[in-house]
This record gives sequence, C-alpha cells and structure tokens, in this order.
Amino acid sequence: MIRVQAEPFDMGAELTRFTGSVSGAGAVVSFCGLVRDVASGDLDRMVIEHYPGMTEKALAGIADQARARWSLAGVFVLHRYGEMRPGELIMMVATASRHRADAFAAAEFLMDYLKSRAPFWKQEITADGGQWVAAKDEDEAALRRW
Amino acid sequence: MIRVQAEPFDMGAELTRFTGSVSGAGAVVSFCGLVRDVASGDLDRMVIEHYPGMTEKALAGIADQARARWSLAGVFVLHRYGEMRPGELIMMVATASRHRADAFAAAEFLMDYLKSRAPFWKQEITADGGQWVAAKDEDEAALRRW
Amino acid sequence: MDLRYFAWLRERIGTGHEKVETEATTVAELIEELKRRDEAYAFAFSDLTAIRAAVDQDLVELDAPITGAREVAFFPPMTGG
Amino acid sequence: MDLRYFAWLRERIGTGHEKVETEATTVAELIEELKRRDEAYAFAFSDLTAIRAAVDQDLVELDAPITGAREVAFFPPMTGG
Repeated sequence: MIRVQAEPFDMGAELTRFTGSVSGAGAVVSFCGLVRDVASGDLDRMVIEHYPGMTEKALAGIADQARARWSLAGVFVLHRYGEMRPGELIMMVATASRHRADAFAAAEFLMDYLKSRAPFWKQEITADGGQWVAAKDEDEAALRRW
Repeated sequence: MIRVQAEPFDMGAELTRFTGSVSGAGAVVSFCGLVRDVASGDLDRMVIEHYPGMTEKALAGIADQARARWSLAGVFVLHRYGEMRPGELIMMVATASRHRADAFAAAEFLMDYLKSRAPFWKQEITADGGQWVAAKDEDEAALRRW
Repeated sequence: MDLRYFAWLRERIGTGHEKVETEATTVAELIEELKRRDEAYAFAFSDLTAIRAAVDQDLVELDAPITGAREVAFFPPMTGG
Repeated sequence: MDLRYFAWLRERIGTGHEKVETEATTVAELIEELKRRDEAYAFAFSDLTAIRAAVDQDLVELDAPITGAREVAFFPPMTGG
C-alpha cells in the first residue's frame, strides 16, 4: 500500500494497522524518517516538493520490486509533502515477512530507492531563507548493493 | 531501555513513546516478532521460558554493545515470556539515530544477538503436546557478520 | 508536449509548467533546444550531471527518446526519504 | 552452589533448581560430576554440543572456571526473538 499526503500521520497507529492487515508474518520491520534540525540549529521548517502522479507511480514501482525480490506478507510506504517542522515525521515504510532477514532487507531496499529514485525534493528554511538539500553521493552508492 | 514482561504490549504505542523519548534522531527503525502458526497449522499456543535476572542482564549487555558500535540516539528492547497465541506479539526492538544506516544496522545486530544470546526458550504447544523449538544454524551464522 | 520543472530547476526557469512544440527526438536534444532560448534556461541546464529527467512520469537517461511523449519533466537529483 | 536448569534440560533432570556441594573447578568438571549421579543427568548431558552454561548469569564456554561462583545454569541453545 502506497500513500502520499501533506497531512501529519500517527506512526504508531500506522504500524498497528499495517501489522493487523498482513497474515502469516513472523517479522515486521518499520522505518520512520523525521525532520532533523540543521547544523546551525535554526531550522524553521522543511518544505518537500514532489511530482504528483509520478510520485505514486515511482513508489508503487519500488514496492513491486521489493515484493519481487523478497518473500513479503506486506509492504507499506507513506511519504508526506509540503511543510513540516523539526521533529515531525516525514515518511514511513513497513515490511512484513515470515522471517526477519526478508523484512529487514526489503525495508532497507525501499529506503535506498526512495531516497534517490522517488521524485521528492527537500528544502530547508532558516532565517537566511531556503536551501535545497543536496543529494548525497552515499545515497547513490547505497543503491549499488542491491 | 529494556523491558521483560509476560503481558501483551501495544507495538504502536511503544513505537510512538520511544520516538518521543529520543532527541536529534532522523531515523527510527523498529522490529516486531509475532507468533507464527506451525507448518501443520494447529498451533494452540507458544510458551516462552526465560532465566529471570540473566535475561535483563543479557539484554542490557546486547543493547550496550549496539550503543558502542553505532551512533544511536536511543535503543529499546522489549521481550515477553509465558504464554502467547498465534498472531500475538512476542518482542520488539527499536533504534534511533541521525542517519538510517546506523539505525538499521543496530536493529539487525540486536535481533541477531537476541535470537541466540538472550536466555529465552520457545516451546510450541499443539494437540500433540509441547515441542521445544530448535535453535537454527542460520541464527548462529548470522552472528558472524558482526 | 507538456514540460514540467521541479525544485531549483523550477526556480531558475521561473515556471513549473509550460507547453512546447519541439522536433527534438531525445531528452538531450530537447535540453539543447531549451538552452538556446535564453540565459535562464542556459543557466538552469548548465550542469547536466545535476539534471534528471522523466518521460511520461518514468525516470529515464538523458539519451532516452521523447517521440510521442505527452509529458517530459526535469529536476535535480531526488532527495526523498 | 545454586544450579539452575532450563527448557528440555530442566524437563530431563526433573527440577529447575537445586543446591549442590562440589569440588569441580570448571563447568565441564561439574557436568561430569552430575552425569555420574544417575541416568537422568547422564541423559540430559549426553550431547555437550547442545549444552550452554552461564556462571553467575553470564554466558560462558564449558571450560570456564566456577570457583567462587554462586550460581551455575545449564540450558539448550537459546531461541529468543
């Protein structure tokens, strides 16, 4: 299941709902990403731009790849766009499988692909104005392990 | 934080509480283990025996190792003992860090160690009686990657 | 053909959407055509290593064909998650 | 010295706890002493590759010393998680 939304979400409620929606799973892994403050400590907010239409298509494609590679009882991806404050949740993925290795690998794979292959762009807003977050070489490198 | 208890727990509430308890984290990973049915499909319940005193000491030691190896904003381990039905939660770990790689690695490390180095023993109860779950070679092998 | 721009590419070009008529057959040819328009486009597309493209909402390499495409999008490397 | 047994080791020996006086200086010596007691102990400890031990609640190898220990525990390989 894929969800793209501006609204905040309740990570605990989503984890409980996801786990209740799968059957036969012995392992459930979740990842949640939160807005961290910038190094200078004066982040007012993060603004995430996305590409409506392509976003859903890209996330569904990434989830399908995960399902093809590992034996999964379920996959969940939720990503927000718009404005969010330091400490707020940005996104979440969850995976369920019979054994833990599949759930862990699939969750890491989803995160690596989502970082560099889903059309989201982060901008950090401080008193000095807006600064687009640069893509990290290490995120691109992380894709090569799959 | 370490918790060992017989009572069921609310995975969503624990994830929300844990995330609220850490500061500066950009990544939170959780793992939950659930009772799966046996191959013959007639599991009545799982009974987990543990070694009171050593259990808490072993889990705290494993959590300390994780904190020493990775840069973590928080570590949470909860493990139940006693009786539980198919589909019920057995245990949970959660890790928080600035970057996702640390949180993922620490959560997998905690799980690998907890499987083979924390004093819990699972017994599956079916109509045929009780059967102690055998340790898996692959779980012992999983420790060697750390 | 609909063109879409995102993030700093959108800011540099000054719009997130425009319609163009083009005889370019690949993404790269379309970029060259756009760069010849004016300084803003030339600046936005000055470093092609920082440019990613999607044709009809699928991520593609810059040598990908665009013949028959409804929508081509340009943007910097993505920073999701 | 307090001895503790868990899981099928506890079942085979018939108790989870007992107190013993021993002159054994290592876990392995203690096991040999217990095996000489009767059939139940001999059966419980028949395959040492399936035996794990803790001294004062720390997991140890079977050649670990037990001199001065308050509590020694025996159990099968653990199956947590």
